[in-house]
Amino acid sequence: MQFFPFIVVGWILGIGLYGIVTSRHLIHQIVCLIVVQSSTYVLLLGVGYVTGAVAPYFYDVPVRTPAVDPVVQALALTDVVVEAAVTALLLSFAIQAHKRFGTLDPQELASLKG
Amino acid sequence: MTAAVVTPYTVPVGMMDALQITILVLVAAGATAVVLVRDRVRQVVVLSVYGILLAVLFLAFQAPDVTLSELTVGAVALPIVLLLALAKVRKKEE
Amino acid sequence: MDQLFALVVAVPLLAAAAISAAGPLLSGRRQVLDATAIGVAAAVAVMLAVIMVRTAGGDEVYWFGGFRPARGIAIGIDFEAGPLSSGLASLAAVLVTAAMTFSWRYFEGVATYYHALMLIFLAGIIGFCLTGDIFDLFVWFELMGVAAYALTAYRPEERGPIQGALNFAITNSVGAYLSLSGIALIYGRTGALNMAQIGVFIDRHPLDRLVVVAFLLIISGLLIKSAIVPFHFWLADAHAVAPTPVCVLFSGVMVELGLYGIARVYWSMFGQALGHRAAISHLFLALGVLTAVTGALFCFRERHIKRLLAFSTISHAGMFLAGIALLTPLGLAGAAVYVAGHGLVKAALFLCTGIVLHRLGSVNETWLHGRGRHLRVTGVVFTAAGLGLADLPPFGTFLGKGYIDTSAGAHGLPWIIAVFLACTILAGGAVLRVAGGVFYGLGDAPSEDPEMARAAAEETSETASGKQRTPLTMIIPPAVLVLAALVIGVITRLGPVVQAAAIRFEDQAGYNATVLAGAHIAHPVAIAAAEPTGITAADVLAGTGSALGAVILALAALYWRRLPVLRRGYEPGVGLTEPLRRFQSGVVNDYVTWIVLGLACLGGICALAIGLLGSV
Amino acid sequence: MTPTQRRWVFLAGVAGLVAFYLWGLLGLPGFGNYPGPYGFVINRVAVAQTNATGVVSAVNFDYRGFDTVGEEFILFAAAAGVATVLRRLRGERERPAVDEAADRNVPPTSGAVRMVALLFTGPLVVVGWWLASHAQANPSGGFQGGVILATTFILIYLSGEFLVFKRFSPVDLTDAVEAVGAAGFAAVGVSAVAMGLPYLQDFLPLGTVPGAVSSSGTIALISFFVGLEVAAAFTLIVGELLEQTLLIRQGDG
Repeated sequence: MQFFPFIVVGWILGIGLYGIVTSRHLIHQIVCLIVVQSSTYVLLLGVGYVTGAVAPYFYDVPVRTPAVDPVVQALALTDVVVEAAVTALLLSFAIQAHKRFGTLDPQELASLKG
Repeated sequence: MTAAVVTPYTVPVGMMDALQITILVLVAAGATAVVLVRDRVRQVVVLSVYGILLAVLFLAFQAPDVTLSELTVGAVALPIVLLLALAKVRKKEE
Repeated sequence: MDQLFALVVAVPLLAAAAISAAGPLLSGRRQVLDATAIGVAAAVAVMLAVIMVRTAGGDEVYWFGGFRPARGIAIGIDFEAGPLSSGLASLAAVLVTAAMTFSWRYFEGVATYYHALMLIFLAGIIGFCLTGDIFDLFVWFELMGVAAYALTAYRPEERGPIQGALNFAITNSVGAYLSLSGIALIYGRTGALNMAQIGVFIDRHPLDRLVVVAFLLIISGLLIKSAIVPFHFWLADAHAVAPTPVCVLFSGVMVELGLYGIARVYWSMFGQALGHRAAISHLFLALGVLTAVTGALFCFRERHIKRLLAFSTISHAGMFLAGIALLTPLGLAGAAVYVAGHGLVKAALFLCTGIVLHRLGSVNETWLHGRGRHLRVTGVVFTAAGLGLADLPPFGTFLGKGYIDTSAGAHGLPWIIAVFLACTILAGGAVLRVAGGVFYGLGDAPSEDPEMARAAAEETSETASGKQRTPLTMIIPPAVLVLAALVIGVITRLGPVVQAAAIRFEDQAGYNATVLAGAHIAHPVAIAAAEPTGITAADVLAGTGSALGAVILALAALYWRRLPVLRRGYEPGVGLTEPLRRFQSGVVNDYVTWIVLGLACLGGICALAIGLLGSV
Repeated sequence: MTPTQRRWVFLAGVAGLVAFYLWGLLGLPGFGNYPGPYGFVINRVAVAQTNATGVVSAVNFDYRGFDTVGEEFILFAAAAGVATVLRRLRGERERPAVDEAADRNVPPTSGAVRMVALLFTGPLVVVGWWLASHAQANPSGGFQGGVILATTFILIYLSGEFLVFKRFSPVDLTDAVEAVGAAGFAAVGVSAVAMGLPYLQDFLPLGTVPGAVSSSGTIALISFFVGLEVAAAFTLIVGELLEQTLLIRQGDG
């Protein structure tokens, strides 16, 4: 059972990739990319977890209290920003693609590209 | 650095409370739902729910900072941006 | 002096922010904007060159925030600069300077964002080259990526750029997230993000599956970025459509950065743990050869000049990877020199193509046949750069390729020399065919490929006016770059110096001591014996032969239909790539499928090769 | 490839890739057994060294502050990219939205929705501001605060005041704020350089009360700049998309 979170990570990655590959709509595909990325948050926070430890805030608990790893949390925060940035940029591409091609199906996009 | 890093807090292996397992199952199901829902607007709603599930999971992982980010970004900001994009491209479809 | 390390990243970033903030004020003053961007890029290039020279005698480390490591544990982020890493960053800054100079008169109506994005792209490259922290590597990798995606779609009024940018962004993002998974994996084992610290940890423990999986995942994003077959499909789509000055950076350094990243990750983290196994070396050699051959075949077949150059980049990326995968100092030194020489001539080729597009409004080789006769200077520069691409002595490319060949030959792989010679002749021949046809009107126009013609027709002029003459700011940068490629080749002391730098780069123990203990390593330990760097008559013969072969192939392609014996309507190159063309479908779903399948195969091979399956 | 072929090739590939991935994942120490040392060392020393009781913020804005510089510029580059890609092109003109599906019945935004939305903006600004400036103590920081500030923009849209808002928040201004936010962070680092300290070294005096705004040196300052940057970047992105949805029409349509 102690590997269950990591198995979930593998599942999220696989299903997200499945979505990207089978998608017939760019915005759907972008959402699937978000799912792929979400597997990295779960993995990051999963590897830094310490059973029975508190969150890494020492406002009202003594510094020696066992706490989970703060570094992976900082990395996950960075990761969330990257997600927001990449998604916004991809959506702007999708909007332009819809204007130029009149469709958002990757298959049709490729054949219409010229 | 010593050869094997000595963990300052030795904890028993395999202790995972039921809450974490439940939420992990829900997250896995949520990810699957996000991918399999093919209706665009409905998918964004599911994505928002998935964002909330992830936020709860992060809380269970003792990461309140990431929870807050995931709530603001994953459950609110991204769905709104996605809905705006969908509104823009909706017209010519069907 | 140490503050240079912080300034090389901070200065372009601050300049980008300043340009963006002052955008409304600068809207009518393009010159101020251009001069600022060029000045910043040039200043950064000089700073990096200073770092390069300074670190020739020993790598230097810089800790951000002053958090030095204690007892082998790093709590901050460091920059670790050696001659190879700062040299590559310096090359990038030089190319940005050239590209910005070129766009002075090229883009007329650009908004401030173009300059800001170029400078951010440069900062991302520099951070990526110098960082000693694996997560920091990912951050700069992403910054580079986001700026590159945005620059690819710089002309959103056309179909190609949007589609190319989408394929580029989706494939590379998937790769980046896989890399991040690998970073998380290795962090879960070692509790460290500093590359030296991770390297020390995994070297002290028996090699196991987690290390192998983490290695492959971390380099997967880099393999995609460096367009190694079968992860290369996005590249031609993106390079063919990005604005020409941006292509200079994509082909000149971005692809090479992916390979640098692989080398960095290998030599500072995984090398000793993986034991420098022959199996790993052979796996990557095979990938390199496959990439070189595929790229060369596609290159020769192409009629869209920018796509043709993009495929030549893929072919060269394969050769660079092979040089690195030899795991010898001379192989790595050869790859480094080759990257520099190739970056300079490829940039010149793209800039000349930009001039052709500017003056004649097309990049279709067939249509352009004979129409570029009046572009004399451009023709000379393009041809010279084409000869450089075909490894004519004494271009830097000749030197670099020669070192890779020497090292491969000395390590029992002489067939690689022959294969690479063929690849160089094919790619160089394709470029010289363009030169001969477009600028000198030699022979017949190559036959039109209907699909390619459509793609090339789509490429409209990126510029609005001023097509009567070529501005000096457009022709000087490529001419200077070609000259620089020549200069690299004639510096006599270059070979030993670069090989010494390569030995330093491959000395993992030295790297660890430099980073974690602040040691100054004057005499790094070579992983394999240094090899002679002198140029023999045979080398010169081989280089001249490859250039001559390329010229003959180009002439043959142009005059083929006039040869009495073979007048059968057969065209060289046709049919060679037909089975492969179906893979280059332009559908991003396909590309991701190949990435997944390719990684699965690589993973399987790695697991078997390291012989771990039995010990699970 | 046809979709069917692609699906089969992919399924073969993904089975291998995920199997390989899980094979590696099972080499981890097991959930809940993070071995350290990085996080544990930071947990021990952070409060004493930085006076911040929220260690994640200390990592983000101090120990690994250089990462955050890159992260801010990723957002900056994305916002610049969105603005570039969605800039008004030839042949497009601005026109308020006219619903093209004539038969759709869209109820006007009710007064109640407007009221609620507008009522929320005030508290949200306060919350966002507080989060952005209290990074050192609590689970908060510039990023979350910035996003919440940007959310107020969306609420104003919900209340139907977008056109009004657009008049008050010209893109140039948002742009400038974003640039100041991004540059501010990088500049805090350079200030340290100017004083002869390593880039991003905390050069402000630490206070005596752990967790207070004025006590954690540059952490609060950087967090503030990050909040500014993030709020402006998100506003810019949402604003561009809103403009696309509501105003830009192709051709003479």
